[in-house]
Amino acid sequence: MSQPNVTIRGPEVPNTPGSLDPVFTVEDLSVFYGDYEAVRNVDMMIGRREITAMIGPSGCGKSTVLRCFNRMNDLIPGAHIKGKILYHDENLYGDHVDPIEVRRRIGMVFQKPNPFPKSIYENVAYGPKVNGIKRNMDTVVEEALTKAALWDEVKDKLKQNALSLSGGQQQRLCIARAIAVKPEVILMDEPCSALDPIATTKIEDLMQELRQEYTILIVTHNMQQAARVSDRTAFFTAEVDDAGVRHGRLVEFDQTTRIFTKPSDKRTEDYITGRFG
Amino acid sequence: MSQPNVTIRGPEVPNTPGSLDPVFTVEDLSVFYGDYEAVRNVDMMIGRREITAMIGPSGCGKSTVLRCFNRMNDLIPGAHIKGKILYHDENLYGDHVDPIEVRRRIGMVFQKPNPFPKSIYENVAYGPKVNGIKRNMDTVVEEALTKAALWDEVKDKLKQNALSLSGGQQQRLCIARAIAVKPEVILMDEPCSALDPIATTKIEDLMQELRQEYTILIVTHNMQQAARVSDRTAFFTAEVDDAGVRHGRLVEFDQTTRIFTKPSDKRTEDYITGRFG
Amino acid sequence: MSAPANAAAPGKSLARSRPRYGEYLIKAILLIAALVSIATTVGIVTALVEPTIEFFSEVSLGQFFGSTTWGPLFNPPAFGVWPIIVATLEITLIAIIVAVPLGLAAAIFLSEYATPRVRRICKPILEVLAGVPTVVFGFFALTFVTPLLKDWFPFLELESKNALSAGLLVGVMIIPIVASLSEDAMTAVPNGLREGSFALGASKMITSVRVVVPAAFSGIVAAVILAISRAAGETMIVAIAGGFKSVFTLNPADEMATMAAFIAQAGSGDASVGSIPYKTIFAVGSLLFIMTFAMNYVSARMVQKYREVYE
Amino acid sequence: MAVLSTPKSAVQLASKGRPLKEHLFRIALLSSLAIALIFLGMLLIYTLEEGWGRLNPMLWENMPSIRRPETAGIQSGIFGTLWIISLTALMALPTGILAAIYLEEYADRGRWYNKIIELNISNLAAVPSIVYGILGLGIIARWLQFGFTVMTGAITISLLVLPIVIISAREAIRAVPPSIREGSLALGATQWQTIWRQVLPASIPGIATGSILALSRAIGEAAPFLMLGAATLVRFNPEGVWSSFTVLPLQIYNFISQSREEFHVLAAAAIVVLLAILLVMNSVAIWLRNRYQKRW
Amino acid sequence: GGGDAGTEAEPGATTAASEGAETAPAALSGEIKIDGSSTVAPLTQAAAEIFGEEQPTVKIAVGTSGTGGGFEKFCAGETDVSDASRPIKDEEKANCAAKSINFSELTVAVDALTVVVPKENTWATCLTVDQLKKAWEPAAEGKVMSWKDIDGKFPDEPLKLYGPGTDSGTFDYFTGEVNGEEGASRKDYSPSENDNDIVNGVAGAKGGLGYFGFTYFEENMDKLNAVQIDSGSGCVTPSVETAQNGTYTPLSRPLFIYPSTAAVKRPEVAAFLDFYVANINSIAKDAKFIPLNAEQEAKLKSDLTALKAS
Ligand SMILES: Nc1ncnc2c1ncn2[C@@H]1O[C@H](COP(=O)(O)OP(=O)(O)OP(=O)(O)O)[C@@H](O)[C@H]1O
Ligand SMILES: Nc1ncnc2c1ncn2[C@@H]1O[C@H](COP(=O)(O)OP(=O)(O)OP(=O)(O)O)[C@@H](O)[C@H]1O
Ligand SMILES: [Mg+2]
Ligand SMILES: [Mg+2]
Repeated sequence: MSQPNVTIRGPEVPNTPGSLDPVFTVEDLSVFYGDYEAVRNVDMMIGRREITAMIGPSGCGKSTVLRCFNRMNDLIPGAHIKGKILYHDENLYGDHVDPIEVRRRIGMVFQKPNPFPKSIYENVAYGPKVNGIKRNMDTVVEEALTKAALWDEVKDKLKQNALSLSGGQQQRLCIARAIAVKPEVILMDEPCSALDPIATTKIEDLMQELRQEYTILIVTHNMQQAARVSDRTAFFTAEVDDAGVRHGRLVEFDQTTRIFTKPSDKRTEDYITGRFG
Repeated sequence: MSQPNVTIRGPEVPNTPGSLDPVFTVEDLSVFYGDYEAVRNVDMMIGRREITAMIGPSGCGKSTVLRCFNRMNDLIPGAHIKGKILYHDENLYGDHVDPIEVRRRIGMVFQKPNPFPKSIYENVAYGPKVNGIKRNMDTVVEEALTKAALWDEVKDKLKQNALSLSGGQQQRLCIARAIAVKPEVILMDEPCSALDPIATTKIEDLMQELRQEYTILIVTHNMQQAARVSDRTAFFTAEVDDAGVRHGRLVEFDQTTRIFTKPSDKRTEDYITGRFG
Repeated sequence: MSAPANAAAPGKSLARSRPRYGEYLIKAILLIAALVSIATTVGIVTALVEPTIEFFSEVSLGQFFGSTTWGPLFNPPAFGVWPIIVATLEITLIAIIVAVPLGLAAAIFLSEYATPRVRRICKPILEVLAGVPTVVFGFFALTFVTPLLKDWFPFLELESKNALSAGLLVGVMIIPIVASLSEDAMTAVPNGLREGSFALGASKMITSVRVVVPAAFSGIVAAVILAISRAAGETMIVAIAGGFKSVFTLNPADEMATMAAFIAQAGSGDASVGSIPYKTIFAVGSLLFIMTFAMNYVSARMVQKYREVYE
Repeated sequence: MAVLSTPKSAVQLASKGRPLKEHLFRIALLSSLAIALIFLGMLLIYTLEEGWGRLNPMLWENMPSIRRPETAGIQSGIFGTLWIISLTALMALPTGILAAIYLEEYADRGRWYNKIIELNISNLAAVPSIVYGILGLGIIARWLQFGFTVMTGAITISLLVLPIVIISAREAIRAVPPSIREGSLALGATQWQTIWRQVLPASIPGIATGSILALSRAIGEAAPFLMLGAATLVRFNPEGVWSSFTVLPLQIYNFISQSREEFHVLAAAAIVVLLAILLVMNSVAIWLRNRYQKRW
Repeated sequence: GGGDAGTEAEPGATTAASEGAETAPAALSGEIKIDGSSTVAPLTQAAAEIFGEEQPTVKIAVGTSGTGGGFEKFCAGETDVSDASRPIKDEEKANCAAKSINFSELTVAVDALTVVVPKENTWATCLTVDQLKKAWEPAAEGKVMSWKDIDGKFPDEPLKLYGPGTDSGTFDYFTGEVNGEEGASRKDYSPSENDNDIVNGVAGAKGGLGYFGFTYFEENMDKLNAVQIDSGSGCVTPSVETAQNGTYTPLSRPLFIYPSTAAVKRPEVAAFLDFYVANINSIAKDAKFIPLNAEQEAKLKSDLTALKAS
């Protein structure tokens, strides 16, 4: 059977592909770890104030691509790219670009919640502080926690160690922390995979909220999640080349509704119908 | 929508529930880690020469239950059970029962392939050796590797270090290793989650082969996989009790076809239709 | 269906086929090996306790801790232990001033900045430094460092044996301990924390100083405490380069005897068994043992605490 | 809705002149490491230069002499050290490794006695070596009446390095992934079979590395021997465990204590020999570690 | 372990033994344990070395635990011979008696405790015993801090004192003779078992003052000046002659070895002592000690004969 069999509860996508207002434009991107070409020739665009999901089987390079958007891969010795990522028409990998500045503009949330072993308050205040933001810190913290739908739960225990929070709360704290530096984009690498269903629902709801103000890129293993939350979906897979080396490839990039109802590629269809993965 | 939306390619199940020939009978099993009751009141039966799948969201206690069947939980300080697991009418947790003997009869394959850092040959020969099996070892090794569909790939490099094999080969080697001690049952805890689709397919095919001779219990995150390979499926979930503590519960246990087409519990339906998880 | 190949026919008992006495025997042997360490402590305490008690039956605690004149081997003897405690602390302090900044900085460099290659080369070299016998440091302090310091800083009026060079060299001796253990603690900080910090636009320096070091703090403290107890107990360097003069002084240019130096001096020398001076060795030994024990207890608690955070 | 994110037009990703501080910090860190390493270099060069004149075969062919430092050697010290180290290896390594196996594989961490053993070991690792000298003097030499012999020295040094051996062996054993143990146990192996056939073989390189480093610490110890009053002028090599002896570091300490300049040259030359032995041992340890590190 | 560790010494054995002293039977073996005064050690070590050339299979270990430490081991039965730079004390005798260890005292050399100052010191060429006492007595601690405090004629140069450690016989002797009571000394001086530290300390400070055995002074005449001592009958320079003829008072003293009666019964110990005594003056010269005069030498020989007879 070729008809989709995953529930799609994704939001209405107002933009047709033509109306996409790109924050990022990825042009022929290949990513290398040393000599190994982990991802090959990716072309895609990330629309402003949309949620873009990246799905695909394990090892297909989703995280690798995601981490190019805020130059986190710079931290891995030997990692480098070919091709271009334009951020508002500026090459993210241009000579004069400061990766630290890039990361300030483009926030990131990780698979495993990684709050600093400090108080909740300090966790949120950290980003603004290191970025020399001079505004009243209490306001900044409250604002960020409110946006991350965590304020009510923690407002009485801001001095408490962040590690005492539950997994789901920690993840929302990490989102608050990212928001506090006022980024334009938030990258999320499987933000719910370490969480239980209830916490997952909360984060998904939060993403819908944040979508009003931020551009969001999310990697997920969970097709249902991609279907539920995203506007557009990029499907990656791993291909073995003639030399027997596996490379990640972007198979299809389209509106989520289309990917899950009328995928144009056989591999996408196989994947979302559960024939493999 | 309540109709199933996962591809079901599972084998025909010849046994109706009535005709189930139980190898294990689980009676009111609760599993504790110290004071924490990780899994509560499980009742189920494992049929001879069937593949039984255990599915459910992360943390619901699937691995915990699986590891009770060969008393691997004994190794965790503080872990203990209430209730009974009967293995051919003998209580697995009876006083006179030797866990080492249990593990010899009931083999196990883990999530991450864990070959010993020795030669392929020694990996397979290890089990028979420690169990004092006196048969010609070369024959034992060849037999086990053949059954695990690995013989052709490795017969020329038996002396080579097992760690040089690919992930999928390593996992089949671990299956061969388990088979070599001639167990009656093989437990598998997410045996494919670290593998790529091609290797996964191979292991799934192998499971169908092994089903001719062995009773197989498999934990999987991948519903499609459960649907494809298993005869019966047990669906677990985590429930929060009045005190706010999470316990794993068995929600539904039935033939796989029924679970995926006519689940009798709303939670099962939600899960397999992707409403959560 | 093929014939069952399973050896385990249903009904065959799961009971133990034969008793495994060997396993019990092995466990007993292993336990005995582990108990050797307890025996060592018991031995140390036994060796120390009796003469110490005898010592304090003849010399009051008030005399011991209540005076600042030390000279158990003089006539009349003096038992105010403070001069050698102060000397021990002073040399330890100098050592810590040398070792903590250098060791910590080296650790941060190795853990946060160095490429794997540099780390692979530097760590073993630090280990070599850790393995250099302390007589060698002592020789170096006495014949190279002290003359050099005298040349460069004549105004210090260094004596030919002095706390300063001894302390400096003890410091160098413990750099590898501080560096290596702190590096371990920092490496144990989950990468997620670093990534979290970088992702917020923090620089490497800020990440190191404000995230990694605080997260590894208790491990670092444990490293420093171990280093302190090594410094406080170091014998050969202070015996060779620090001297044996037991005078209450704070001037690091002076010669001064630490507790360990006193034990070495008195222990290899005159005092006849059973005499008070002889028992003094044990009293000082007990004090040194208690001090290191206390410090180590604190350190063990720290390590335990920091393990709990991430496991 | 409030536009809080950076407006499109304001994008400016160039750096804001932060690097200077960063560079200084990095340089400070690097120089700290460099100081430690340069120091080691200086020490080596200095002793080599000092001892150069005496680095000839007489050094290891001759016995020490009070009368003729210019031809004196350190043979008895070298042999004494070899005796002590071999016996220490024989005693401390098996004991330490067995204790480590007990603590890692058998001990229930929750039990009070196991906690005490653990705390005790980490405490012993911090006990000053001179206190071990008191132990050797009071208990082994006097109480057990082993006298001032190779045996007493070796037992004392064994106890001294035991905690180090245990701690490093534990680390090596802990580095064997639990999956290896589970794999073995799931095949019906007993716990000891698992340890003997899987855990130990897999951790041998790590254990060997740690043991060598522990022994190299033992080689350099002088303070306990000072307490034990090992003789300063020993012009013969030990013939058995009940023989008198001297060790290299003590020999060096004595040379340093002599007033004639020739003895200082001799001390430097002996130090070079001692450091050479240590370097060889460390190199073997490093080689082992690099060769076998992390195979899974 | 391997029993072959000692074989290196073996090849020379027969050749060296064949030219041995008349008293020594060919190829003795066994181990002689000697410990005690670091002052006497060089002499005994020299004796052991020369004896070893003739009897390479006799193993002689010479320790330097100090006179007191040496007696401690000696009276515990742990050593055969004890080196001493002062006579055995009564409580030490009691210890020996308790273990029924008998011994006898042999005077093997004399020593002139030499008071030294650095070459730059031009004022202290001769000191009276009283002046020495002023500098060293317990009461001087913290008070006599300058040469001026010893004698108003001396310059106001900070006084830096160096001396042997409290556990040495030299210290006992010096304090006994100068301060009137053994062990009575100011504590704020730099003690060291290692005479070389005293040499360096004194040589390195203009106001330095120290004392040690004459041997060390001879070795370091280029760095140090010996102070003449006036005990009431004029200034006397420490030298071989003044020590031998007893005019260098009160700081010339005898040095001893204490063999145990039981040990002397062993042929190797007897042979060693015979050799030691027979060649005492050439050994002393070799080790740069002040040799005995004829009278003392004769007494030594008769003492040994008496001991062996007992
Ligand atoms: N630091 C690295 N060095 C070398 N290779 C790497 C590194 N990180 C990832 N890879 C390789 O790059 C490929 C893509 O990895 P990546 O982590 O991006 O996949 P992914 O799609 O995120 O998978 P998953 O769903 O398991 O997270 C894989 O083959 C992986 O082994
Ligand atoms: N060794 C342990 N000690 C204490 N609690 C444990 C231990 N192992 C598992 N648990 C807890 O028991 C519960 C069930 O865990 P289990 O690993 O069985 O879940 P699972 O269904 O296998 O999850 P997953 O799909 O993530 O593997 C979880 O809450 C887990 O935190
Ligand atoms: Mg990923
Ligand atoms: Mg699991």
